[in-house]
Formats: sequence, C-alpha cells, structure tokens
Amino acid sequence: MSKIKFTYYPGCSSQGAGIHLDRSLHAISGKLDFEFETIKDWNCCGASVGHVKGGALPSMALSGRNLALARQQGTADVVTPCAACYLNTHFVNERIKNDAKARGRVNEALDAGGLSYQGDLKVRHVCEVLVNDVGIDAIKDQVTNPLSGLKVAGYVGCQTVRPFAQTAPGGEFTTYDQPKFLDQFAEACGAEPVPYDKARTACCGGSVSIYSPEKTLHLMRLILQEAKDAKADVISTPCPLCQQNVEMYQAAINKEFGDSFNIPVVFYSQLMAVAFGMDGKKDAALDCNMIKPDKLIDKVK
Amino acid sequence: MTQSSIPTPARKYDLNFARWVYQNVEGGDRLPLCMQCGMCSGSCPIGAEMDNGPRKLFMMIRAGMKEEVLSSSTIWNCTQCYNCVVRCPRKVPVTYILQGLATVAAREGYAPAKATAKFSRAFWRSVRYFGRTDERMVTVLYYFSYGIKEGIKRALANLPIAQRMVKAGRMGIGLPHRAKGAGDLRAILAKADEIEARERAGQ
Amino acid sequence: MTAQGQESQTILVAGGGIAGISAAVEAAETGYDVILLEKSASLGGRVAQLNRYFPKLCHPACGLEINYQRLRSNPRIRVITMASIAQVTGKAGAFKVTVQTAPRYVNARCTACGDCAKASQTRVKNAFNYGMDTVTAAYLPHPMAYPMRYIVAPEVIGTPEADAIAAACKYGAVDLNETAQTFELPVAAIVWATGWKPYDAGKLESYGYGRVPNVITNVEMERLAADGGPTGGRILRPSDGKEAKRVALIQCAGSRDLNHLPYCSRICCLASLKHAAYVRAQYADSEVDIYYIDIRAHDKLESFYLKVKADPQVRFVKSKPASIYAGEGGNPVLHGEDTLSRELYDRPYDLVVLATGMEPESASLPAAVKAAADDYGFLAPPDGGCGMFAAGVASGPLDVSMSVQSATAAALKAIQTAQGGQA
Amino acid sequence: MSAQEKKLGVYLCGGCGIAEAAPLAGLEKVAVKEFKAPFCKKHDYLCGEDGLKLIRDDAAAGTMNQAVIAACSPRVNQDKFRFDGVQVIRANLREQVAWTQPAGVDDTEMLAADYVRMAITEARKIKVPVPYTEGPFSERILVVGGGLAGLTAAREAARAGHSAVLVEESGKLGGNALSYTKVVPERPPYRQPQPNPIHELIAAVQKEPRIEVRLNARVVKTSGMPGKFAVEVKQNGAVAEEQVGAIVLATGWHPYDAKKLGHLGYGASPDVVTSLELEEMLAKGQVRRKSNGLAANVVAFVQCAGSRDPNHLPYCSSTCCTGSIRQALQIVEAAPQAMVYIIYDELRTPGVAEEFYRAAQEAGVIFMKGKVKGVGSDLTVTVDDALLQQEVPLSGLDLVVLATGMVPNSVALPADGEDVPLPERDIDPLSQIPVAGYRNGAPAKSSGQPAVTYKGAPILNLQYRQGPHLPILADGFSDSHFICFPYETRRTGIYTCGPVRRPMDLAEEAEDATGAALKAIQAIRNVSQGEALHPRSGDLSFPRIGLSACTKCRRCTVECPFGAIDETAEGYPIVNPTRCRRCGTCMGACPVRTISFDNYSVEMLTSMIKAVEVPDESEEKPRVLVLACQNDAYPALDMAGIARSPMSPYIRVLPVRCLGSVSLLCVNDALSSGYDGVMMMGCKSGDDYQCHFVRGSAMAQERMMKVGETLKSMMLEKERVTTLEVSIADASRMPGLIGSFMETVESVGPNPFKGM
Repeated sequence: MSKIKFTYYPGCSSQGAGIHLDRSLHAISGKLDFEFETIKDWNCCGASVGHVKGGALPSMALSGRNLALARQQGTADVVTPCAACYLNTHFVNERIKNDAKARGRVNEALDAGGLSYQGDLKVRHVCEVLVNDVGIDAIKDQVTNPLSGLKVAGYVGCQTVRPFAQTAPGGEFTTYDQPKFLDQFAEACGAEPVPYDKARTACCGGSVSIYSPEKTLHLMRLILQEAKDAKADVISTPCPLCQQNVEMYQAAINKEFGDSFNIPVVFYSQLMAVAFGMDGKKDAALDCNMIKPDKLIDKVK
Repeated sequence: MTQSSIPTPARKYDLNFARWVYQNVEGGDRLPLCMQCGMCSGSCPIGAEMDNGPRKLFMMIRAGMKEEVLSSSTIWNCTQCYNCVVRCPRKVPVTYILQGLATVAAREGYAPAKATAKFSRAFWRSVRYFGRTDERMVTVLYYFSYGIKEGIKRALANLPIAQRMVKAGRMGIGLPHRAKGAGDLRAILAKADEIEARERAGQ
Repeated sequence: MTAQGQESQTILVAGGGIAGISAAVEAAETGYDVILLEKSASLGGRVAQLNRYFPKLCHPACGLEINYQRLRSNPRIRVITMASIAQVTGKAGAFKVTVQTAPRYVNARCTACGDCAKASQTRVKNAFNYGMDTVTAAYLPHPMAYPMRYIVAPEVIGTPEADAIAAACKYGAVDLNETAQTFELPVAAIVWATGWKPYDAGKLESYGYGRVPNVITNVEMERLAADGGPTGGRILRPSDGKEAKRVALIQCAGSRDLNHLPYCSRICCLASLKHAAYVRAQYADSEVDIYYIDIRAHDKLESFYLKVKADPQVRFVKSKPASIYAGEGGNPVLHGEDTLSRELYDRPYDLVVLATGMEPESASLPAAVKAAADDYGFLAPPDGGCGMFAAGVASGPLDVSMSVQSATAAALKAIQTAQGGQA
Repeated sequence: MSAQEKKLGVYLCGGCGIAEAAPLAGLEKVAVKEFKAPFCKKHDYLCGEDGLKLIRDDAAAGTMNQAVIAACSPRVNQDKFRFDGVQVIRANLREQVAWTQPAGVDDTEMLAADYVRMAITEARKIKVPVPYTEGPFSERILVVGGGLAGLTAAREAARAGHSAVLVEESGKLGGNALSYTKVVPERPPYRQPQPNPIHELIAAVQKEPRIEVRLNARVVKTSGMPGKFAVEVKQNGAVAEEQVGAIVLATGWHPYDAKKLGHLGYGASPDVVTSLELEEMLAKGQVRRKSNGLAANVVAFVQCAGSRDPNHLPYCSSTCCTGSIRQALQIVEAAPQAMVYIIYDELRTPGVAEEFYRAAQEAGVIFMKGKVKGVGSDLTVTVDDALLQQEVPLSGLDLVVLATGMVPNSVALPADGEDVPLPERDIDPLSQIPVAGYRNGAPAKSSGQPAVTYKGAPILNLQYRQGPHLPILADGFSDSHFICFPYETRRTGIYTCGPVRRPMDLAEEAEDATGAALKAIQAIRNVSQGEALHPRSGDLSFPRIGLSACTKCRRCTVECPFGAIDETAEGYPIVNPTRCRRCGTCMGACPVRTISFDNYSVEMLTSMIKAVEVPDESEEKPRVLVLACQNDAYPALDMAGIARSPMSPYIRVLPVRCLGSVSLLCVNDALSSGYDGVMMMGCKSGDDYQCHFVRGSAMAQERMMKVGETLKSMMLEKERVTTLEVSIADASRMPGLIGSFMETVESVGPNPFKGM
C-alpha cells in the first residue's frame, strides 16, 4: 500500500540540538506507513522568544512564509516534530484560516517576498499523526527487537499538548495534563512505562532555562526526581528543547541541590528505531545523547 | 526611542490604558473577561519569580497602572507552558497577552536589561541574517550583548556544555545554517515591521 | 378546548425527583389526574441522596415522607418507574407520548421481604451511594424507595444466580423474562422535571479526581455524611478510612467555567457551607478551608454564611485552586494563588471535596423538546400555549425550595392547559 | 356509614416472615376469642391478588365495612389496601415485629398480639369522619398588592377559571417594576437587558373579565376562614365586604431608606443616587448629573448599600448585582466611551446570570472587589481594593449609584401601628452551627445580627384570636419555614409570594406568584369538600369541642399553631374548621379531653394504650409505651425494621399525628395501667424546628415539663417518662435510644401500679 505523504517542517533544532530527533524520525518513517517531504528552504518559526523583539506580525510572517512554501509543494498536512514549531505554525495557520484581518496583514508581508497563503493547510504534530493516522498497532507490528525490561518515564512537556491538544482528533491527544501516548509508544516497543503522573506535562522552563537557568533548575529537578523515584532507565520525550534542558542541566542541578542525577533523556523515535532493530548510530542516533542511554544501547542488535 | 502611542492614565482606573491594551495586544480583546479567580497565577510554574503574576497584572491594567505593568517582572518570566491558557475559566489567552506586553515593553524601552529581550534580539539577528536560528550564533550574540567582558565570562562558563554538544554532534563547527531564501525572508520581515509601524502610527 | 375536543385532561410529569413529585401532588390535590414517570427504580431523585438540607440542616427524607404519603393516599396519581419518554407528538391539550420502560425483573407482586437479596451473592456498585460501596444484585434501591420494591441488576440476568434469586421469592415477584416495553399515553399537558446530574469531575484534569487519592465530589460528601452511606455517616477518607479532619472544599469545580459549565450552579456555595458544618459537627479539632471565587449565599441564606463564617475553625480563601497533586501519606495537596494576599500555596489536606456543579439531565429529553433548551440544556421559560413546562433544575440551576416553587407554578400552567385554557 | 353500625373484620397476613415470627393461630385467638371480632381471616400473602380479593369480596357482600389489616406498616400499601366503603385500620406486624424480633419467641408473639389488640380497639373507638361542608364557599381569590407578583397571581388564577379581586394601595398597577426601563434577561442568550414585561401584564389584567381591580384600596379587616373569608376593603373612604375563598399576599418590597446610608455619601452630593433614582434618570434617555445637568460618563455603582450589613439589612437582597449590571449595560450602551465601575464584595450572579455578568465585562464594565471606605463630596470614592491590595481613590466620577436593598412589606407602611415582634424565625442568624465538643455550637462570636422588630399596621388585619398579623419570620419576611414546602404560611388559605417572602428578581416573582395562585385554588377546592390541606391532605376530620365540659382555659385557642380556634365573647372556643390542619395540638392541650376528631381522640388513644396486656411483676417483662410522631419517628422505627436491627421486645409503639396531640392524660393512663415507662418521640423544636405542625413538638415538651408533678402525685420516678427529639434519619440510632431507656426503666424497677 502507498504511504501517507506529509509535508515536513523540521525546525531549527533539527540541525543542532535536536538533530537526533530528526535523524531517528526519518529512520522510522522508512518502516512505518508515512513519508516526509521537507519544506524546501524553510525558515525558523520564531520559537518562544521571537515575539519579544520581533513583534506579533513579523512572528506570524515567519510561519506564514513556511506555510506558503509548504502550500506550493501541495496540499498534504504539514507535520512537525518540534513542540515550539508545532505551536507557532499551528497558531498562525489557524489565525490565517479564521481571521480575515490577520490573513490580509500576513499576506501583505508575504507579498514582499512574492508569496501568499490562504490558510487551507492542516498543521499537525508528528506524535499526533503517529497516534491517530499510523496507529499504535502499526508501530507494534514493526517491533523486531522488543525493549523488554527497559523502564521508561514518558515526559511529554508542555507545548506538544498545550494549548492545542483538544484541537487534535481523539486518541491520547485530547488531554492537557495526562496524555498517555508516550507510554503507549514505549509499550508498543516492548518497554515498560513507569508511573509519571506528576511530571508528565510539567514545565522544564522552556527558553527561560536557556537564558536564566537559575530560575528553572528546580522545575527540571522535579522532572528528574519523579523519574528517579520511579526507577526509570530513560526519560522519553517528544520535545527538542525539553530533551536539551533536562539532559544538559543535570550537572548544574546536582551542583545546586546536591543530587546525583545521571538519567539519559531520549526521544520516543530513538526508542522506536532501536525496537525496530535498526542501527544504533545511523538510525537511532544514540551517539547524539550527551548522557549515554547505556541500557538502551545494550539493546541495539 | 519613538514617541509612545500608548495613553498614560491620569487617575486610578482611568480606562484609556486598559482599552489600548484590549485593542493592541495579542489576545487583549478577551482581557476584560478576567474575573480574578487566580487560576492563571496558581498555574504558573515559576510564579514565584513574578512580582504580580498574570491575575494581579490584569487588574493593574484595568487600574491604569501603565508604568508598573510594563516594567513588571511578570511578563519576562513566562515559560510558555500554556497551563494558564488551557485552564482559564474565562478563556483568556494569558500567555499570548504576556508575550504581547513583553513586545510592547521592549519597544517602549522598559526592558533594555531584561535577559529575554537580549536573547530575543540575538535570536532575531540570527533569524534575519540566516533565516534560521543557530545556537552558536544566538548564544554568542546573547552573551556579548552583556558586553565583551561579561560575554567572555558567560561563554567560558558554558564552554563545557558546548564542547559536549559538539562532541555529541549536536553543534557543528562549520558555517551557520541558513535558508537560501533568507533574502526574501528579510524583505517579508521588513514589510511586516513596516505594517506594524504604520498601524501604530494610525492610532 | 382543542378543535376535536379534549382527548384527556391528564397531566404527565416526567421525572420523580422533588420537583416532579411536587408538581404531581400539587396538581392531583387540585383535582387532576397525573401520571408521574421516573427513569430509575425509585422516586426521590437527588434529594433522596442528600444527607441534610441547608440552611436548617434538616433531613430531606422528612419532606419526602410527607410527599410519599400524599402520593400513596391519592388515587389520582399513577406512578411509573423505570420509564423514559421516547417521543412526544400532538399539541397542547392533546399530546401522544411514547413511553419506554426498562425491565426491573421484579413485578408488583413484590412485598420487599428481601428473600431475593439473601439468594444473591454477586455484588454490584451501589448507585445510591454513587458507587462508593456495593449491594447484592437483588436489592432495594434505598430505604426510602418508592415503590417499596426490589430490583434485580441486569449484570446477573441469564446466570444461574438469577434463577436462584427468582426461586427464592415466595410471591412469584421476580420475573426474569421481563422485557423493555413501549406504550403510548394520551395526555393534555407535560411537566418536564428531569432534574440534573453532577458534572463529571474527571473532566477537571488538573484536579486529579480519580487519580489523586482522597479527592471526592460534593455529592459523594453527602453520602459520606449520611447514616445510610458507605461509612455509616462518619466522614472518613476513601483511601485508608482515616478521619478527615483537615478538609478543603473547592467551589466552582466545573461551574462558572467556559471550558466546563459556563453558568453558576447556585447551590454549591451553600452546600459547601453545609459540608463545613458536617465536618465541624463530627470532629471538634477539625479545620475546614473553603476555596471560592465569590460566596453566593443569596437572600436570607446569607445568615447561614455568617453562621459558618463565625466559626474560627472554618477559613475562607478567595482562590480558584490551580491543581491538586498527591502528597505524603495519601494527603492531596492544593496548589494555587490566594488572590487577596498573592500567596502561592501548597497545602496538604486529609480530604478535598470538589463542589461540582449541576448539569441538566437533558439527555433524557426527546429531540423535539431538547430543541427548546438553551445552550446549556436548560429548558427556557416556554412561550404560552405550548403545553409543556419545565420544573425544578430542568429549568435552570435552583435550590430545593426554588425547585418546588417552580414545580408548583408548572403544575398550574399544566392545569390551565388541561382545562383547555390559554396557559 | 356513621348511622349504620360497624361490621368489623380482622385480616391477618402471614407473609414477609410474620407467620414465622408470631403464629397466626394465636393472633386469631386474640381477635376472635378475646376481642370478640365477628370474624378473622388469615392469608399468607394479603397484598397479593387473592389476598385483596378476600377483603374485596367481604366488602362487596356487605359483611364487613371496617377492616383491621394486621400486616405491614401503615406507611406502605395504602394504595393496595383501599376498598370502597371500607374503613381500614392497620396493625404493623412486619417492620416493627417480624423484622425486629426473633421468630417463635413468646415476647415476639406478645408484641404482635398487643398490636392486634390496639388495632381492634382503634377500630372500635374510631368514627367515620363527617366532613365540614357548610357553605357557601367562595371560589374567588383575593390578591393583595398590584405589583408584578400580584398581577401575575391574579392573571394565572383567572386563566384557571377563578375570579379574583386585586387590591392595590396606590393609584396605579405595576408596583416597583413599573419604574424599570428594562429588566434582567430571563431568556437565552441571557446577555442583553430585556423589555419590561410589566406593561403587557397590566394590560392583560385590565382586560381580564374575571379580575376586579381595586386601586387606592386597602384591606381593613379579614375574618372567616378558607373558603369563606369575609374581607373588608376600604376604597376612597367607602368600605365594601368581599367574600373570598383564599388570599394571596403579594405586597412586595420597598427600597431601604438611603438616608441611613450617609457613610456611603448619600445626601452629601446630588450626584449620589440610589438604583431606583438612577432608573428615573435612565428613563429620560442619556443619564445626566443632577448637579450640573452634564452627561454622566464616569459612574460607580456601590453594591450592598445597606444589604449584608449588620447595622442595616442583615440579608442579601439578591437582585442588586444583576440589577446594577443591567443598569451599567444600559449606560454603556448609550455612551460606549463611558467608564462604569461596579464595586462589590461578593458578586452574586447565580445560574445563567453568570452570562449576563460576562456580557457586562465584555461591554467594558469594570468590577472592583472591595469595601467602600467613604464617599467625598467631590464624589471621590475611597475603595479598599482587595485585589490590588491597596486603598484606591476612585476620582473623577460623575455619578455614584448606591444599590440599595429590598425591605419586605410585611406590614402596612407608613407605620401607624404597634411594634410587631417576630413570632418565629425560620433560621436564627444568632444561633451557631453545631460543633463536636461544644454543646451550644462553635466557640465563636455570633454573627451579630440584631433581633429586629417591625413597626407597622397589619396588612390583612386578621380577626384571629392569635392576632392580626400574618406571622413574620426571620429578617422580617413572611416566608415559609419549610424547605420542601415553600408555600406553607402559618395561616391556612393565605399564601405569600414575591419579595414579601424572600428577596427575588422579576422572573422568580412571576413563577412564585403562579405557584401561590395554584395553592390558593387548591385550598378553595379542598376546603369546600371538607378536606384538610397539607400536610394531612384529604383528612375529612376536624376538631369537635364539647362545650359542656369546657373550662374556658383557653389552652386550645392559644396553642393552635394555625390560629384556627377563636373565642366567643363568653370565652368559649369556636373552631374554624377550614383553618385547621388536623394536627391535634388542641386535643393534646385540652385538660378535660373535650376536644376530639371523629377519627382521632384522647379516648381512642388511651383505650389503645390500655388494650395492651401488661404482664405482672413476677414475669419481669417490662412494658414501655412509645408515642411516636407519625411523620418522622415512626418511619425511623420502620426503617430500623427494614435494616433488620434488633429492638427491645418490650416496647409498644403508638403512632400519633404530632406529639402536640398527646395529652398528659395519655401518660397518666399509661402509667396507671402498669407501663413501666413512656417514651415520647417528636421532631426537632426550637429555632430550626422541623415539626410540620410548627409548634407541636415544642408544645409537647412544654407540657411534659409538668409531668414531674403528675409523677410525684402518683409517687413514681421521673425517669419513667422521657421526651426525645428524633429525626426520620435516626433509624440507626433507634435501637440504642430505646435500649438505654430500657436500662433506665429496669434500674428504676417495675411500676407498682401493675395489676391494679
């Protein structure tokens, strides 16, 4: 059968801090019933700080341009693996679709670049596509190397489900506080999801953690503590910024609070790549994790 | 600094400032619906870092406390977890409003020293010139926005992490990533700025 | 009078709660025939599940008893339980109502002797106690059941246990072959007294109902405090049976919220004041915190508010708590902002009670009638001449005495229609 | 049947474990041998078709017109055990014998036998009630008050075919509502002020032929009783008498006197006005300042002006929040740039009015939570802003509106009458909540509400022994005390509605008035058939007083909770039967047993008490008489049975209409005939009383205070008699209550009167 086609918006992190998400995602797409066609010459979405200097309209124009380019490539749904990219692009898309005034302003700006967009695309998050279009069972079917015994804490973070979870069609993607899709992914991969109710959708501090970590270390500490208490081998997350913050600041947290955290933080897609029996480096990109997920690496065939 | 187009209230609860916010800040149109229940401030992960919290800030807007509002630490400490947005019983888009106020405050020069503002400026420089953000560019620009000395200090402090990132292949050493069409993007953004300026002037 | 003359002067009352019962007896005692339909196995509705009424702290069973006696001694009233209305056709003065009854598996021969219960082992959730305990599969809906008749839970139908239950009845009252019935009733006027259901607290994600231990709803609190409840009237917390002495009552759990119930349910504040009184009356060293947006103690009920407020061990916190999480020792922890002090609190309690609001039971209304409801599902006051009238909470969030008021009014409007008057 | 003689039949049911508990043969012996019942039939399933047929056939054959049915509780199966021309008496052998006692034990048999004895005795003593039907009865309804409530009541009564006379004190119809430019929405989407319905209503009433409107009129005197009230109405100097069957009191409210609100700036400036004064300004179109005629564009509403203030009105006037929101919306609608503030303490927009609140916010109205510290002559309102946590001077105002509260018109104003003390409160604001460990409630300062009295003339000027006023309850409202029965006033056939009952808005007023109209119609239709009204609906009996024995002690006229009994010039009591609610308090009050009902009398009760077989001392089987309120204590005992809780076999329960109907003589008789103790179970009395006959249980307790002397004169211990307040929810407490009294009695020892 032919694969579901999506227009893919990787986002800036795909070329830096979140490179292993992008790589593993492409790897598993080969096994699952969907394929990505990347937006040619995409640009940044404005992330979560752009608005301050940029202002509302320039921020919208950023996503406007991406959407315009995506539309030139066809009518397939636009999917993105990055929480911030999903949030901004989805938001702007809805505005252009539903708010004539906004549509006019954005297009006036786009016109300066010879582009236009009328809001007839759908913007979705990769995880939501995996839950609702691909389906958990389809993922199960691909598992040749079950991650049995691997304890996984499913850390969703914020922007993957807030504020737009309830705009997504059904599945585990309609809840703001306790979405279970990461647990479902882990289970499908033969791993063992651990109880993680408190931190599941807690905040890692987002961009504040980048420029004022002193304000947010305690947040990341909660996220790590619950994982530790639940004896998790790895934390699995869909969000590049969460992955980076929660991984990168463990040393600082240990220093600040006298803890001894050393918990690997991986992307769900890395788990899948390994469970699908694919290459640990080339496909699962496990070499990109600063804290090596040894238990997971051991599983690599 | 251009002459501010924002009205300055003459007395407590003079509504001219509040009404300006309603009309000019993203999501401001729903601000009047706030019933001061405290759900937003309570939902904020780093509410302790905020002087007022969104709930009280919104009351201050009604009270016309322009100076206090635009220099409030509340608008600079939003982590954008969107808990307040999805929980607000009056569907007030709190996060968006705080972002909008931050933009205004930055433009009005209330926040030259605010980390977010600096970071955002660095970020935008990267975006404008390369179309994409490159952690290296952003962080370097950000650090040095504090001045050479402070910049070097901060850069060194974070060197270990940077090195590990490089080692992990998550931070390249080549040229910055760029969108080929960065040119047309710059034109688009310039136009967007122009439109906003025009609209502000239209007030 | 309708053109072809009055087919019937009978008034149909849909719903056997306090509003429906009141409408029925008031109309019957004014000289009209009434058919009273109830969807469940017994009359009484939500008030039968209440421990006490505010502000007198008297027992709902007391007024219910009087009304039951009025019903039983009045030959003009016909009560049909297990019945719902599938369809309404015709017009004022000449309605045809299609009624569906669900099987009860126990017929009118039942004497309520209880032998069937003795023959039943399977235990099913006790709906009367909001599922906080269980009953045998053959059970009396509650001690104030009307009719005083047992029911067999569908769960055991078709099992040997069901046969044992049937065999145990000396009076041949258990009829396992009972099936759903559909029949038509000609009536002149209809009073909709379909009442309410508690809003699903599970939808209040950040409050962790069902996930965080010892977070319950206000209707569950009524049962916890009631003699006939799962704890025999002692306010003990579900997780470990510990005495609940530090209790938080959270107002507007669903109400006044555009994501849930946009309207104010009116009764929750007063019910919570009552719950504070329950706890204080049970434990001298108890402390109750009431979290609120506005305390809505309308009219003379203000004095009930003052009365509770005068107790130094009851504290009022103007704050809509943001979230509840599980703390040490099974204590739910409230997190939020005190809007009068700006304090960000994390407070552990033995028990947290969510004052969930009232949601109209409009699901049970036929499509044609639903159309007349407002966006919330309440039946707005009808324009004259339609021959259908809402009573009690079906018409809006009301307290008991307002419900009876509206039921009495609805009875007169129905009578006017039945007489062929304008109404 | 009164004329024809009784044909008694006794029917014993063996079902539900009765036969196992007490063999029917033995009970049959009691009925036939001992009590000479003409016949006694046994059946193992009396409420089943064949069982019922058994009784129906006897009735049809004319061999029986009085059936003693010894089976389940009288609370159940009335519908099944209903036979034309047959008077049914029940003996409760199931809930209170078979289900609480061990089977096949002597004590159980004795208990069952005694209940059969009591029932047969009741049958012998009871008469078939002859109802009071002396007409003529009027179908007409008097409505007092021509505001929205009164107009609605009159119109709704007329629509149901009853004529009405509407008496309005002023020169025009409409009352306060007449001044409203618009009203709070009662229909979806509940966002915009709606047109005032009052004008349409007035027109409808004026063209309704069944309604007679009397303007500039007042009721000067009301005598008679439901079904036949004689009301003197004074209009333009002339007094005319109206015959009416029932009365609806809809005298409404008047605004709290703003002159008492100096602390909120009233009087300090012409630009401080009340809600009603603002309404007049709104009526003129754009709102202009009284001081200088300029448009008022900056307006502050001060909520709870007088309401919720211990120094003024202790209660919440309910309508001010939505009222101010409505007025604010009208101001903003007229002048979109206007700045309008509503300063509140608790914002009360219950139900769908929450949407009205949101609509006002969206229109730009600002809501400030805080207390007003003062209003300066320059109109600066100093607010203790609770949410900004600072004191805020609200300056630059053009207008300050005081949302003054509602004061009920429970008495005729201007006050030209005497002080009216409040006879009862429904809930006493001064009382405290019960708290574990404290006998009299929480150790807290009381809510500090002053006990109010009302100056003013009676509105109906009732010619009742108990005074000219309709009883006024807490906070000065003429409300019902009962949550389940909001229309129950203390004066039968007279119903209040609208804000005289409770602060309420127009929508609720209309509904309330419609309900009151129904109650009035219901009263008329029932009393004309001689039938009692709630709570003993349909009872055909009424008190008969044997004047020959009357000592003119006046207890009956004083104690009747409903003022049903007046006094002749000579001081003899005269009963107004249709005012009576059949509680029997008068019967219990009468020291010479000369008051009785056809179906209920002291003689009947005492005979039933004496019918019980009291074993002599040697058997060591004490007997305790339990006199239980039919509505609460008795059901509680039944429910203890349903729960199968074991109960002492030595009690003999006698249900009474109300503890108020119990005469001290019943207690004497019980003790003199050898009972070892007497328990009296009635409802809660006092401020939050639960007695459905208002004062019954309180009266009983008062009387029983005197029981001490009686006991002393009989040389008996006072411990032998106790009065308890029990509720219908006390089923689980019952065995304990009875058990501990049993212990007391046994410790006191057997009654020396046994076997005398």
